[in-house]
Amino acid sequence: MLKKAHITKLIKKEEIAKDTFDFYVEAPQIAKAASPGQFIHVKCGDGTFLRRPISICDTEGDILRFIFQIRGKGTAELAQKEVGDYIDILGPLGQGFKIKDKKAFLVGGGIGIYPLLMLAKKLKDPKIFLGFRTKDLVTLEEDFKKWGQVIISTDDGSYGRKGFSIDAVKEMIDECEIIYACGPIPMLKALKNLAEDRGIECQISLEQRMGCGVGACLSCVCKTVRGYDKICQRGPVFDSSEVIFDD
Amino acid sequence: MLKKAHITKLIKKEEIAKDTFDFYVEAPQIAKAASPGQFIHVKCGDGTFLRRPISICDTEGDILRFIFQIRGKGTAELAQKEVGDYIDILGPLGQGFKIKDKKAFLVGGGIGIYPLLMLAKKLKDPKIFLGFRTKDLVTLEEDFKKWGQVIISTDDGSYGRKGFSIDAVKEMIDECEIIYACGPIPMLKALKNLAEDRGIECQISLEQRMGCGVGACLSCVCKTVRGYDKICQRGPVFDSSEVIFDD
Amino acid sequence: MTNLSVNFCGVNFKNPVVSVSGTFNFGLEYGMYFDLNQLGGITVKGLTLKPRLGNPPPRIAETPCGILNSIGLQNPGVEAFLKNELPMIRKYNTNIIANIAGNTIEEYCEMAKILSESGVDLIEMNISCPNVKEGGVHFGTDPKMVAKITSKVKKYCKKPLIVKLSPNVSDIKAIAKAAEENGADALSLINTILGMRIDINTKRPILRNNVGGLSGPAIKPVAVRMVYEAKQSVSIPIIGMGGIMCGDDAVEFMLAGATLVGVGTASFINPTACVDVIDGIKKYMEKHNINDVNSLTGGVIAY
Amino acid sequence: MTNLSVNFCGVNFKNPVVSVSGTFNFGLEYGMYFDLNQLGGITVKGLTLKPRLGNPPPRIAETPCGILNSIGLQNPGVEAFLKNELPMIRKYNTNIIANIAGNTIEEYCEMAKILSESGVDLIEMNISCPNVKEGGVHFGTDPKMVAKITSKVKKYCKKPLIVKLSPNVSDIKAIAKAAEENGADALSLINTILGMRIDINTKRPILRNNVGGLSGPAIKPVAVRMVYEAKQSVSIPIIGMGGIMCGDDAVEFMLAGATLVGVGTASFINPTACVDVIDGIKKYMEKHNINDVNSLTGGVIAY
Ligand SMILES: Cc1cc2nc3c(=O)[nH]c(=O)nc-3n(C[C@H](O)[C@H](O)[C@H](O)COP(=O)(O)OP(=O)(O)OC[C@H]3O[C@@H](n4cnc5c(N)ncnc54)[C@H](O)[C@@H]3O)c2cc1C
Ligand SMILES: Cc1cc2nc3c(=O)[nH]c(=O)nc-3n(C[C@H](O)[C@H](O)[C@H](O)COP(=O)(O)OP(=O)(O)OC[C@H]3O[C@@H](n4cnc5c(N)ncnc54)[C@H](O)[C@@H]3O)c2cc1C
Ligand SMILES: Cc1cc2nc3c(=O)[nH]c(=O)nc-3n(C[C@H](O)[C@H](O)[C@H](O)COP(=O)(O)O)c2cc1C
Ligand SMILES: Cc1cc2nc3c(=O)[nH]c(=O)nc-3n(C[C@H](O)[C@H](O)[C@H](O)COP(=O)(O)O)c2cc1C
Ligand code: FES
Ligand code: FES
Repeated sequence: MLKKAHITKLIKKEEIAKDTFDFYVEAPQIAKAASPGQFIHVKCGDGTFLRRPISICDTEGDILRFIFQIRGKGTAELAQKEVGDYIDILGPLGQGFKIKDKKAFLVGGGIGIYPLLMLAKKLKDPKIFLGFRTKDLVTLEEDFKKWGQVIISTDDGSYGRKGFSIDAVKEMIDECEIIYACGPIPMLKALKNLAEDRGIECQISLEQRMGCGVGACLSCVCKTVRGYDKICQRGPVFDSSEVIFDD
Repeated sequence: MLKKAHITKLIKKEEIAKDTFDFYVEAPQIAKAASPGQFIHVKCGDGTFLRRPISICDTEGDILRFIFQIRGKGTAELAQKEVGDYIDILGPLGQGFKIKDKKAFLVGGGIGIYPLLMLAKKLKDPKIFLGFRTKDLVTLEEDFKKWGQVIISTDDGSYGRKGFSIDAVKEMIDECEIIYACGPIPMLKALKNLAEDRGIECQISLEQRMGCGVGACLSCVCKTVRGYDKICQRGPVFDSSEVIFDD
Repeated sequence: MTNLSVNFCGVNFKNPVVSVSGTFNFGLEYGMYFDLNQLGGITVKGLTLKPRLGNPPPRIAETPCGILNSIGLQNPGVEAFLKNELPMIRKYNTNIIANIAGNTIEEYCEMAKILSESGVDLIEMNISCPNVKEGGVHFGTDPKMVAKITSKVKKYCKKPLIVKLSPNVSDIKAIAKAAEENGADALSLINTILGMRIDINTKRPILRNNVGGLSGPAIKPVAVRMVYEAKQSVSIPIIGMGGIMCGDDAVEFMLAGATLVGVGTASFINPTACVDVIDGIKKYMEKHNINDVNSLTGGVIAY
Repeated sequence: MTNLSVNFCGVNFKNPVVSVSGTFNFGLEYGMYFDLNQLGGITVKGLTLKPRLGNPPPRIAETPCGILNSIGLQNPGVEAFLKNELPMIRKYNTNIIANIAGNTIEEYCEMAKILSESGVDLIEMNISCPNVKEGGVHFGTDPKMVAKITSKVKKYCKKPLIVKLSPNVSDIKAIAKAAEENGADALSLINTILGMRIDINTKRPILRNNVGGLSGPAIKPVAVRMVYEAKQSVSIPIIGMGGIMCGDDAVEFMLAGATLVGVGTASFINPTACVDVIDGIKKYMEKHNINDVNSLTGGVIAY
């Protein structure tokens, strides 16, 4: 069957932290096809030109859930949508996490925590490390707690542990057979190194500015052992051993 | 006091004929300053770039009324606005009709009838000639009837007289001391000629594509005895004797 | 009966709509969104003689009603294309236009030679890529250079040769003429206009390559004007492109002088843009009782 | 204390924002919407030696995120300007930039001479108007021509001479250099990019002049790139313009290399755009703890 852009209906909207919106849309086909780590490409409105990539956070029957922070014009426009409004969404897109039957660490930083929720649901008792800048930005704690042990860090120590998630991960690394991660580049770099040191598998989800979102334009590349790979098509999740972080 | 763009609130909206919308907005400053024949310059939404010129149809206290037909992208976007929405409006702009204490004929064709309503209110017993393409497009008949005798023509004879308003005008021209008109160019041309033949005054309201709407860009000119005059600033109402229709 | 088919350089196109180079990869991605058999043609991603890595990311930036890109011609090289990509897309009943870019005239000639022996239907010579250091755009901004490269490549090119022109020029008419007089069978225009965006918070250009090529609706008026001007000065047919989002846009290009129209950036927003453009042209023709799409070409009634 | 004042060719500007030529008439219209004393400067409508009627309407067309115009330099002529307009606007405490266009080099010289004796502060030579048949743009697309006209006009010009460049060129660097080497005190760029729109229902161009100049946000990335490139090749200061809608856009131009910024088309949508841009620059400086607006100029950290 041919894929298509879906006109979905916003049925629930919540501001779960300052400038952070939790959207539930009716999108049966996307919800059914989605797997953890995949993303959608969203037309935010008339005021922006390109679509915006957003991770799939969760699905429940016909409902697709995604969470985004206002970062610029597109996300600001999207945040204006009200319940009952329609949203044009392409997806699910990309390759998500490859689920292995191993003792899993989920590591998320900032907006990188959102794609991990659906993943947590599919794993057996994962340890979930969530990092935030500060207490006010802490979100989804309760959602994640249903699926595993949650260890929260804040950069300023205002909630949970003080410091970066990576420190907590390091302390418990002996219990880990596989890492699934999404977040800022320095975090992913550190995890990649850690995983390599310990010889464990590590899957990381990457971000890059996108055009088409479907692999047709070669805008969204990252450097891998193969050259420049398209994040929207080969990723967004890569095996950390493939990815080359250079500057 | 400095002029400014006004953020007005749509408080009543009605589709009075197919693709023809009657808008009432709360715009105290514009409503107070407006005189018949002036226009407003309206930001229709994010999907269009320039403002769109629309005639002031009427005012009542703080309320400004304007009526427009969907003709393209901008008017289509404007028609999407719902009661409670805000509309960015510049105005009142331009020079309206100069009201004279003479036996008046008001002649309007199509969307050209809208600026005549407020004028009709200010005149003593005007004869009002309204021309439409067909019955379905007939609007404002009741509104105008309050202020004078209304003679409606439709091109196809489906309502009122069959033919153009100009024919009705010609029949009664002996009763006329001044013509105020707005509508398609051929109609205005015919009225100009008629008025010149009879030696009576004739004020006509012109249209042209606009940029600024305030006289700064010289986009919206028409040919007059002085050269190219700015419709948005010297007009939209001109004495027909000044205007040169060439083609 | 409405006729949508077009004869372009002796090749039959079932309709005037082609995908442009670089926004459609080798076709298969958008092949998941619509049946590629519907297209007049597919222009594939720009090819170079050797595989090319392309520029480092970020490679794309949004601008008002448009985008900047600086892909830098990432591609597997002409041989890998013929081996891995062409067989896949050759299965579809549509014309394949190979798009080539070189560092030297010799490379262009070499590629034209190789592709002339292949299953592609037409060859589009890109002398207007703003995103590579050597070659690319500098071949396309001087009529003398255009004349030279066109006449040389023409010798090796056994398929219809389309020369793709750069909009970064003062006089598109002179460039178009130089291409025609030296053997171009057709022209395509426009490629992207060189642009730049700076992130005012980091003070860094958004594109890692500093500058990139502007495409999308923002450039449409420039593209329409250039197609119109080119049409005035040459008699070879033109593929018009630059910001086409819908059938009405395509009709505008055809009226300006295009025989075929190319859809590029639009696909990023609407993955079925190409077929929607075909439908839109059809609707326009029906509304205006036009039987033959060819009658649109150059139909503008200029003042 | 934030310093917004800028020394430009020896003239003090209270802030870096000027209105551009042709979108602000002679100032008084927008003077109804804000206090003109707030502006760094006002560039007046393009002047010619004799009064000019301009092109027949329609003269404007909307395009995606932009407009096309073909005003054709309607203006009362330089003498009427000096007599009727300048005294009115000279009352404001802001710099007046006269913008001139001629059919011949001699006309440019003559106007420079007349205006040098007048109360204007700077003279901007428009060699890039796309909307007039003779003169205008053809002076601005060939470096040799730019050199010639600049050196000649410079002889008669006793005020700072700003040369306004056309974007319809392949190599803005060469043009910028030609102007600098031949006596330009400053550059301004960009003028509009030539474009066209066709009404597909009537098959007629929307502009009575067939083609017109594209301005507004659509061209901003092209303008930023050209300011950046010009800045690399000359050391005279630059007025940057093309699609500036807000303070952030202005900052982007300054980072690219502009010393002053011009606001044009934006005023049509927002009549207080000029002062809103000043406010926006101030806000940006406060947010980023920047004390001197001059430190923005050329501040881009290119890769
Ligand atoms: C695979 C993927 C999944 C993502 N998932 C989420 C999510 O679940 N929640 C969330 O809040 N954010 C997510 N992001 C980031 C999100 O896409 C950006 O924050 C958003 O595109 C910013 O758009 P804007 O218009 O608000 O910002 P602007 O800066 O105005 O955007 C301008 C352009 O840059 C692009 N851009 C800017 N920042 C980013 C970025 N960080 N990544 C990619 N493109 C960017 C935009 O898409 C747009 O094309 C994801 C990004 C990717 C690539
Ligand atoms: C002084 C004045 C008063 C007007 N009063 C009314 C009114 O009361 N009711 C009403 O329905 N219409 C009125 N019009 C016409 C109205 O401005 C146009 O129908 C409208 O601008 C079309 O915009 P669009 O985006 O829908 O069409 P598009 O064709 O998509 O518009 C494209 C561009 O062309 C301009 N344009 C298109 N048609 C016209 C036109 N006829 N006149 C001026 N500009 C045009 C638009 O403003 C826009 O800039 C008036 C026009 C003027 C000049
Ligand atoms: C991401 C991207 C990549 C492109 N790559 C090429 C290319 O490889 N070869 C080429 O000739 N043109 C290339 N182009 C230019 C397009 O083929 C086309 O000329 C231009 O984008 C204008 O059309 P549009 O506005 O419909 O996209 C590219 C454009 C984009 C946006
Ligand atoms: C309606 C209009 C008239 C213009 N007239 C002139 C002119 O007389 N002289 C000139 O040098 N530039 C003229 N320009 C070009 C502008 O000064 C400016 O270079 C261009 O519009 C880009 O800036 P913007 O995008 O902010 O409008 C005109 C532009 C517009 C839109
Ligand atoms: S966004 Fe186009 S290839 Fe990834
Ligand atoms: S619209 Fe600008 S002068 Fe009339």
